Amino acid sequence: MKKIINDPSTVVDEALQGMALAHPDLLRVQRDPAVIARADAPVRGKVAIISGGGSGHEPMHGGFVGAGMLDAACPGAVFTSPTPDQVQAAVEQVNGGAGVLLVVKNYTGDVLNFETAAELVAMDDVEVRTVVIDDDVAVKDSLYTAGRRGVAGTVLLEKIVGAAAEQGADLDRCEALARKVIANVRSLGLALTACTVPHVGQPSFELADDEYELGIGIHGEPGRERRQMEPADDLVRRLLDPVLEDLPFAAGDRVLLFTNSMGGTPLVELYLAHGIAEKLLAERGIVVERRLVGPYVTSLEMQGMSLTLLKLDDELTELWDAPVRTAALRWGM
Amino acid sequence: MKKIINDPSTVVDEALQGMALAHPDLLRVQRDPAVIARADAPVRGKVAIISGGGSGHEPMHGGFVGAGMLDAACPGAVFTSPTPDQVQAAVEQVNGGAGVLLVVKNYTGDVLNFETAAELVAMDDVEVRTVVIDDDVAVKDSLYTAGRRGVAGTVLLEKIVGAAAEQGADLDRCEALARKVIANVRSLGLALTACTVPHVGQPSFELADDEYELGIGIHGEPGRERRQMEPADDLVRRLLDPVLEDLPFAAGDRVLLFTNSMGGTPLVELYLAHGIAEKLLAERGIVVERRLVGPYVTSLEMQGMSLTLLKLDDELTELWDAPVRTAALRWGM
Amino acid sequence: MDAALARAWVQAIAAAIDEHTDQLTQLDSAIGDADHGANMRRGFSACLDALADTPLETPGDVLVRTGATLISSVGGAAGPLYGSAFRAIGRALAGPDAGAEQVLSALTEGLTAVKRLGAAVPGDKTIVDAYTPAVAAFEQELWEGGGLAAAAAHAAEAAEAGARATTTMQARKGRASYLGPRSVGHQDPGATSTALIFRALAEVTVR
Amino acid sequence: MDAALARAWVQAIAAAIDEHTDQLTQLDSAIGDADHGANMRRGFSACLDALADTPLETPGDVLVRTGATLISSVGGAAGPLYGSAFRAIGRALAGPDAGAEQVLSALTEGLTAVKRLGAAVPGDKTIVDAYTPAVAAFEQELWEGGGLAAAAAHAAEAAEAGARATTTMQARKGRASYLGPRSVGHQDPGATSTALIFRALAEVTVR
Ligand SMILES: Nc1ncnc2c1ncn2[C@@H]1O[C@H](COP(=O)(O)OP(=O)(O)O)[C@@H](O)[C@H]1O
Ligand SMILES: Nc1ncnc2c1ncn2[C@@H]1O[C@H](COP(=O)(O)OP(=O)(O)O)[C@@H](O)[C@H]1O
Ligand SMILES: [Mg+2]
Ligand SMILES: [Mg+2]
Ligand SMILES: [Mg+2]
Ligand SMILES: [Mg+2]
Repeated sequence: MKKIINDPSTVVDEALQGMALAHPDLLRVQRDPAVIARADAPVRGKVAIISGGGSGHEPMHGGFVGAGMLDAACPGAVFTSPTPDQVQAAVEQVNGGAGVLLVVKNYTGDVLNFETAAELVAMDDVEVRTVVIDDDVAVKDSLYTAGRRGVAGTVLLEKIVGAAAEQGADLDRCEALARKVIANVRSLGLALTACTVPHVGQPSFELADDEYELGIGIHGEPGRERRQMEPADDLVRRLLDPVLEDLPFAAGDRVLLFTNSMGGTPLVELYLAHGIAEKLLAERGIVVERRLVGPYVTSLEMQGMSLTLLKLDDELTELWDAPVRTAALRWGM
Repeated sequence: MKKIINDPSTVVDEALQGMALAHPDLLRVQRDPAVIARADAPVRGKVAIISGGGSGHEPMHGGFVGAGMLDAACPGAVFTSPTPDQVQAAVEQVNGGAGVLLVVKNYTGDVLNFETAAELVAMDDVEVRTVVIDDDVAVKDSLYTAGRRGVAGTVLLEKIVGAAAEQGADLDRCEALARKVIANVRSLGLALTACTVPHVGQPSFELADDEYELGIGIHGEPGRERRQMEPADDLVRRLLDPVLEDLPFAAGDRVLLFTNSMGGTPLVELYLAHGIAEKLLAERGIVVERRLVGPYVTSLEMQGMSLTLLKLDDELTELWDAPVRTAALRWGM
Repeated sequence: MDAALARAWVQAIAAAIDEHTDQLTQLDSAIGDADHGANMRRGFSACLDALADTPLETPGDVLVRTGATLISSVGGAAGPLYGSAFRAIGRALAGPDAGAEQVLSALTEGLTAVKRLGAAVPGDKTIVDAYTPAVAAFEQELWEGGGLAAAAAHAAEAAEAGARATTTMQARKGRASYLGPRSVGHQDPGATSTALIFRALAEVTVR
Repeated sequence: MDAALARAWVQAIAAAIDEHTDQLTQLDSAIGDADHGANMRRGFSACLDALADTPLETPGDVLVRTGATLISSVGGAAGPLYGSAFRAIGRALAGPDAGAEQVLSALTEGLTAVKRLGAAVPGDKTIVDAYTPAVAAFEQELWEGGGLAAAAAHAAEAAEAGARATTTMQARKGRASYLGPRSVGHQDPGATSTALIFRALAEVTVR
């Protein structure tokens, strides 16, 4: 393993220090328990939007803390959900008195830790709601499983709900909007290479030179299926078709297309894939009205990509377009 | 080689199509010869800032086309400078009548092609100036060599000169500013892994599991020195010290610190390295007033990083802070 | 079980986890996200610190403290699950010295907490698959007249067998469930750490 | 040399480049950026298309067209250097059929163009290190009474020897110069492609 680190056990803490130094105008970082809060928190009278999850997915979530998006992010150890203490500390730092929405990706660990935190926070008489996003169509949902995973769709949720909160939406509306995004967003990812978790020191799985994993998550876990490598046209189709079928998305639908890199895939490949996805959608009569292309929800240095589609209406589009000022997403301010 | 591509010979063209589809509000893409122009070009009465170079360094340069930065970028084949035709076509598309500044990174190929273009353009009675950036301290300059390379400092130059042009600076001032940036910016990079050029299909060099290359360029070329892998503290010091000595930067200097990923290095490592660089600079009494952290000047999927320092004064700081609206750098608008 | 024994148990778990960190990591690499070893090590080393801090008078104090520390230091699925388990076990051990029967019902409370929180049932390829047979074996040994040490020894064996038996299961809870049929053929990391916890109990009760 | 021979030369170069693309790529990987093979192939395949388009009456027309096409399709250092060389060669071959002496002075014009543009001198580990001995050998053979074919054959040999001799040189121009002493021990890709160009001339003049 070769990484620009000093010690696997201090990676997250040192990165947080670097992040704080890099964005003094945007962020305030607390180290123990680790919380990344927007510099001007708490914003009085505003619903606080808090997310969090394992580290290693940067810029998610810390890169989305700032005006118009998250009030705080709780970074866990690499690929490990944060602890309830972190969430509690985040609430203390950013609660502006209008309630708190916890945005949780659907993993057993994340759900359990955020639930525990929500109970603790509620005891302090803070009104807290939790939404759980589960946009990954690779995983079949069923009563008897942990359900679908939350993946790249999380960024879209955080942007849209964050914009509403910034505009003064109350906790009910923020929660309802989050549920609306969850109901209308679907994702699927693939990996060409595995990633290496610092304290493990070995790639989390092995892929031959002519293989890829379809339906991977964002924690270096293997996917549902190992396949022979294919041209980009086919790779993109393998991602797009299950996403389209699942919601389903149909001709005439207006969508946001999010082409996400898992970290190690260069932009030149990502744009190429994005172009293919746009063409396939155009062929099906689906109207791409907004797009996001880049490494936003990553798995360390993993090479690969995911496609996310969000069905848009005027409300979601307007909130997507609203100003945002974070380390990783910024426009209008 | 595993890449999300269809055919090595169409990678750049397909990626340009995807880029055009991804950023219809920002960019207009012409395919043959390849030119990426800002959507509202030509801007009447504004000096046009044009850059270009090999592809594979994305987001440089296409991701920097837009208000407050570049008017056009000319993407060559992967790691190959563009042809004079591309530059000529770019000038035709974006010349607003106030002259054209060509921003060229110092490589024989880039310099020759842009020079040829400049001669052709001048024949059309367009006032054209060329500046050549050579910020890489890995390469010793001498009358008898090709001189230093232009690397990550290019982004800072393009941002600052682009801001001035947007504010109405004339060609003389734009050129003078560019030369001022060039005189005050220095960079150095290292690689943990090599990158693979699509039509080559093999990594451009081999590095053992415990080695890194110090003083690499941005074209997958090997560096000046192969070293045993070291902790991040030492890696950052090896980059920073030669940069500091070269200008030199001294206690009391105000600087912009640019911590750049070569593409495949995750943000968590990059922020960690950035934090170390900030601390080393603080120890030396150098004041970091602005920072940029991210993958902005890349070598495909190469893992590694570079550090760039720009000595700031009020003029440069103000132009750095000025609004910019491009695919990869955006604030204030 | 008194406070000293409870403390010895936690210390023995910490030592066992330390020794088996890589194994837990490897198991979690195969069907999860490769953090179970680091998670457990971080958690139990925090427990050692937490227990060193203050004098704790009852085994319940020690184990509630252990549970709370796991919750606040581990994260992931294992943090709340093991944290709640130890808190429940501790809450059931209020007196200064608990007999074997009381330890049994405390361990049962712990299992109940895990099941309530995680909603897993035996066969889902989780902690529950080691914990359930361990408690059953513990109980059976007491029925058959054995003491704490013998019961803990049987529980450890049963937990180990339970952990091994997860190999052929298809995961229906936790991260491994995402793999569907590909989860078959690998031993569950959480069940494996549960077996370490019961083995540690057996070791300290025999001393 | 008439237009047909000039055309045959360019076609022979294109074929040779095609055959040696990987070799040029490998050489450029070692001390450059691994694009010389692809650059030259892209350029000469564009030349084939450009020459197919229109009837060109003089060898000069063919070679000026070749040079212009290289400039507009290759990029990199090789594009302007070879492009200028072929344009200069072509401009010196205005008539319908050029004799060996005229070809010599045209080739010399090409070398001058390369040197003017790139400022390289012999020993810098560039195109110039193959081109210079090639022109010298061509000239010498004419002095010794040889014709075009013999001169071209000698030039090809000298270019190949010149290319080989770059192996021990430390680069002082182009991308390889960044490697400093590490550039020693590798043959220069541009010098190698120059040798292919002279070998192609030798082949077509002998037919
Ligand atoms: N719902 C559940 N009930 C009981 N145990 C579970 C449940 N979900 C996961 N586990 C256990 O947690 C273990 C994984 O723990 P760990 O790797 O620390 O957390 P994470 O899965 O969040 O990375 C699994 O091996 C499994 O035994
Ligand atoms: N200044 C120069 N003069 C002559 N030849 C040069 C000069 N610079 C580079 N070259 C030649 O160009 C070759 C590299 O061409 P190519 O790989 O196509 O371009 P680039 O170096 O831009 O990638 C070198 O091997 C060398 O022979
Ligand atoms: Mg985890
Ligand atoms: Mg090149
Ligand atoms: Mg795990
Ligand atoms: Mg080259």
